[in-house]
Amino acid sequence: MILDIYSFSTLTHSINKGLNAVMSPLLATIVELVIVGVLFLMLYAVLGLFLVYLERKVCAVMQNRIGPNRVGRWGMFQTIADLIKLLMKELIPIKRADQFLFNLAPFIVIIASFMAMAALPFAKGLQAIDFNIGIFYIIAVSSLGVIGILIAGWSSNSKYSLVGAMRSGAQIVSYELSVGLSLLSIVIFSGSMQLSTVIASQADGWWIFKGQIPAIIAFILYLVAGTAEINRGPFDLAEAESELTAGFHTEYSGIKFAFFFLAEYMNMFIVAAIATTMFLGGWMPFHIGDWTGFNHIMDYIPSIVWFFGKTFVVIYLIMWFKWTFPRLRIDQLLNLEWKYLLPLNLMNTVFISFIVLMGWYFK
Amino acid sequence: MSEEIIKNIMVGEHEDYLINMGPQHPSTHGVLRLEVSLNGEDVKKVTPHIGYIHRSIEKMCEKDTYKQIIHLTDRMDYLSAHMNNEAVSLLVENALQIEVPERVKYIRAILDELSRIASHHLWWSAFGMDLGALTTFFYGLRDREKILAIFEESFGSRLLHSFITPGGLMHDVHSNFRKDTLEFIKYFRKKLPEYKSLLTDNIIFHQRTKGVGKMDKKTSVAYGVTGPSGRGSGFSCDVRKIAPYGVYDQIEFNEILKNDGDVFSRYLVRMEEMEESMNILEQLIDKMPDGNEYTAKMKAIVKLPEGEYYQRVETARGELGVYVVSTGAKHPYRVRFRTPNFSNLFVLNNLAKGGKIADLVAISGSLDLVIPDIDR
Amino acid sequence: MDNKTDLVEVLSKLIPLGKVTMGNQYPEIIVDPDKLHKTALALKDLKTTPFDFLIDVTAVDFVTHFLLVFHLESTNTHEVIVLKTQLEDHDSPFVDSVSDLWPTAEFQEREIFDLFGIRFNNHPDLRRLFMEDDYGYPLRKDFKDEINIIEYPN
Amino acid sequence: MNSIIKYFSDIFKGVHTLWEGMKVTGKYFVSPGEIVTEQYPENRDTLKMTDRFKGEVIMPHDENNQHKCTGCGICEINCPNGSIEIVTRKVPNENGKMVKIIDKHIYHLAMCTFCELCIKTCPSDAITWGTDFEHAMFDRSKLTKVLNHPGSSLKKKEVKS
Repeated sequence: MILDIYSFSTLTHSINKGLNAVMSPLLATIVELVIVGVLFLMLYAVLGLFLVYLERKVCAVMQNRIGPNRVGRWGMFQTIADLIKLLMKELIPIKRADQFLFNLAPFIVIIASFMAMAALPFAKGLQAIDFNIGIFYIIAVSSLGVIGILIAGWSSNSKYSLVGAMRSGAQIVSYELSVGLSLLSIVIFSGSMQLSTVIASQADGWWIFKGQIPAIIAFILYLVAGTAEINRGPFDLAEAESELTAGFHTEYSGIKFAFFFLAEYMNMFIVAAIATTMFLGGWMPFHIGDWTGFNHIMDYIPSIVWFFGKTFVVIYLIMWFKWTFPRLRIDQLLNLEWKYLLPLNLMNTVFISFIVLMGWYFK
Repeated sequence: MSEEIIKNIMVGEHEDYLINMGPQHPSTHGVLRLEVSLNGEDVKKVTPHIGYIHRSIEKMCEKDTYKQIIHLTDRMDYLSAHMNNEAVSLLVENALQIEVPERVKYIRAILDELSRIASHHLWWSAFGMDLGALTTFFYGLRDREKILAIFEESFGSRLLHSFITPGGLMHDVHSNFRKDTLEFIKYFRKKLPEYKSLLTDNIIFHQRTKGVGKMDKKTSVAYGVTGPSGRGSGFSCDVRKIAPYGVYDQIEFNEILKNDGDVFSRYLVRMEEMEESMNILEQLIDKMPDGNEYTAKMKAIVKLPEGEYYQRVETARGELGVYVVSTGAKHPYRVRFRTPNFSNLFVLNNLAKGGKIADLVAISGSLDLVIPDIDR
Repeated sequence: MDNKTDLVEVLSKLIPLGKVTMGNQYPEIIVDPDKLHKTALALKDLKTTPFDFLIDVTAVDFVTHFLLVFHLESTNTHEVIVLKTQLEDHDSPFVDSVSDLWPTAEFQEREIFDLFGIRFNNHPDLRRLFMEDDYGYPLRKDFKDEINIIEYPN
Repeated sequence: MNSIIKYFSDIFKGVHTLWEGMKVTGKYFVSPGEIVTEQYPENRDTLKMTDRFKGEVIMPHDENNQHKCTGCGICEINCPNGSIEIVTRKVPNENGKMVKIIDKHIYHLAMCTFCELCIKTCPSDAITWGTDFEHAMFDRSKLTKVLNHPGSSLKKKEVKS
């Protein structure tokens, strides 16, 4: 078990106690909510900027380039400079666009990804809300983003945007199924939808190891479906820049475009974080059987490092996909889901249920 | 009022969903406008609109002397600049019945094959990018850079060389030319398998290209689709084989023919042509005579005898024909360039009809269009 | 060369409509404009050497008349012939289109119409290709563009 | 049954080809090899163009501020774009005969297409390629250059003694 010195619950408890001592419980709750909100906003912005930088560096190295190298050492402040540029850019109003929906769409997209972050367990004792149906909540909330994309495409009064939005709609609606089903396999293994319970069940071994081959298959299926759900990699049909110039956000400029851009990268983080939580043990350290010495050393690494480390490995995988593969066509994309991913997922789920019933997995 | 207009547009004459791809569009590779009628994702009709970069090279040629025409031909298909130069040079030499030195012929052939490989590099890069594989662009350009370095060392320019002139070459090639070319062949033979595993064997790539944009031999002949695009449909149209010029009749090489006629077979033709070009290069380098002669004796002012002349040359994209009418003056009376891309473009509607938008991008990528060559 | 003289003989037997001569490179057939389509059809339907690949169509402005030049190749034997026709009417020249025989001619003819102002009868879609509708015909020798053209002394 | 086997073998083959592609990019991620990016303004000191680089047309002058241009105008005639203009004037030489000497060799870099005809046809090898390539200007008129330096004169042909 991870050492208690790294647990954030002591910190949060003391803050709670201190606040309650100086003000009424209602006020204390409001202040806590504000603190959490501000923390998440900061995390959101910092992570988004960092992920954009990371992506640019990773693809540059893969392509024998240097990547950003002008702003700061190794171009570290490149994305900050880009953000400032986007903030200063003109918001181009579109004639005959449905102004209300046009302005609303970026917010829906960004709020959807923001809400999903609320239920993520970042480290031991560091989770905003621990729903008893946490995984269900995350799936439900992250699929809200498609509404924003559809609205963006429809309200832009641009043909490219509309085609992009329709593609995105078809894509996300179908891939949602695979995401849900592949996560269901872990729910079957752990017997709970609560994220803290799922993580606790992986204290002595991650599900990807404990669940043997079915869990690995589920993990791969989840990665593929998750990549598709966030419109990335070989599945970026909604923006497909060689076909639709920029797809659903063709007509957006300035900070509204930045919202879409940021939301895309945060969605990638959320997908990777869910994969980490469900398959790779969340913030649990890496343990091997009864090598107590080794396990003890692993325990000294803080849980938050474990969580982010694993998440970034998954993010790297998703980036690797994007910078290697050509894009699929829309009918092939739907074929892949309905003819391959979904049947495999269903088979896998049945198989896992059987294994769990018989108890043929490492406990 | 305005609503009425919108209504007319939406349900008026044509109920098609019309989108304009271009003149500024990532996948048209230049200022080409494709007016695409859509039915959902399906393409119903493609109408190309050209002329955005028309520079009336044919009219300008009527004012220039034969030596001055060379620098204009560079600017048609800028990726096959050497071949374009060679076409005019060969025409003038044949008309005046000048025999250029053997060494010049070999150097010309080497330059042709090098620019063919370089052109296919760029095509491979851009084609991968059209299909969404963004890394191919950098790998292709990385390798093309090696050829451009050879060019830059010898001719001082990377794209528009104006190097092959009537009577020979502008000046001798650099002393490192032979060595550099051999080094490039060695380097590129190592890199070509990477192209294969990155794109050629990829299952997504197969899905996107196999059976897409079918063009049978009949269509290819009827529309005059030449070059690798035509050979992908089994249309034997390699001018190097059927009407050899320079030293191509002394070189052993295969004309790459594929019979499927889809995007994938056009892709394979170009990939194998790169390999074949390297084989040709090795032979040429072997046989290239030593020495330093680079031009035949020519008069300072070139005047073609009265008459009509035609010269065919195989560029990286197909058959380039130069038709010159001379009245015996130092300027040609009429110059006509039959450019390969002009014919290759207009088959697009036939191929893309019934496919998806993504197929249209793949097809126009597989035809390897260079827009200045269409507009001239 | 022998092959080509043979071809001239064969052609002159088969194509009674025009005059077949040996040019300096390729055999040449000169026909009247009204017989152009018929000759083209005959050439395309030849048994041994069907000239099914239209390499190039172009026109030359000889101030008094236009010359329309077709370069044809047979995909069987890779022999090239030149088909020519003279359009005497310089002000409003017209000729039958051959775009029904070779689809590629459709666009080459559009280009000729755009640059020379030669009209093609029975052409499916005779529009200007590069220039706007009210522009002159730039490849005619008498074309003058006062606004844009830069004349420099020879 | 066969179709089921085919279904699964298709999946495995597909995944295998994808993995082959990922190996290529993965290999470059681990060992990037040759980085092709040119760090342009920083590498200005080490950046050297090849000897034959066609940057602009220049007229070399020797240490006595003398050039070889006789002002014959052949380059002007040969230029397809009219980017060379030659201004000459007549002056009496030591024998009292009027000879043409070059006043200004004007070169419009903005119009030049680097076809090399002027340099090839120059009978006295007075002009050649310069390797300078940083020609970006805010004003087009700055691209019109006078190639002969002020106060320069024609180099006398060396008389064999």
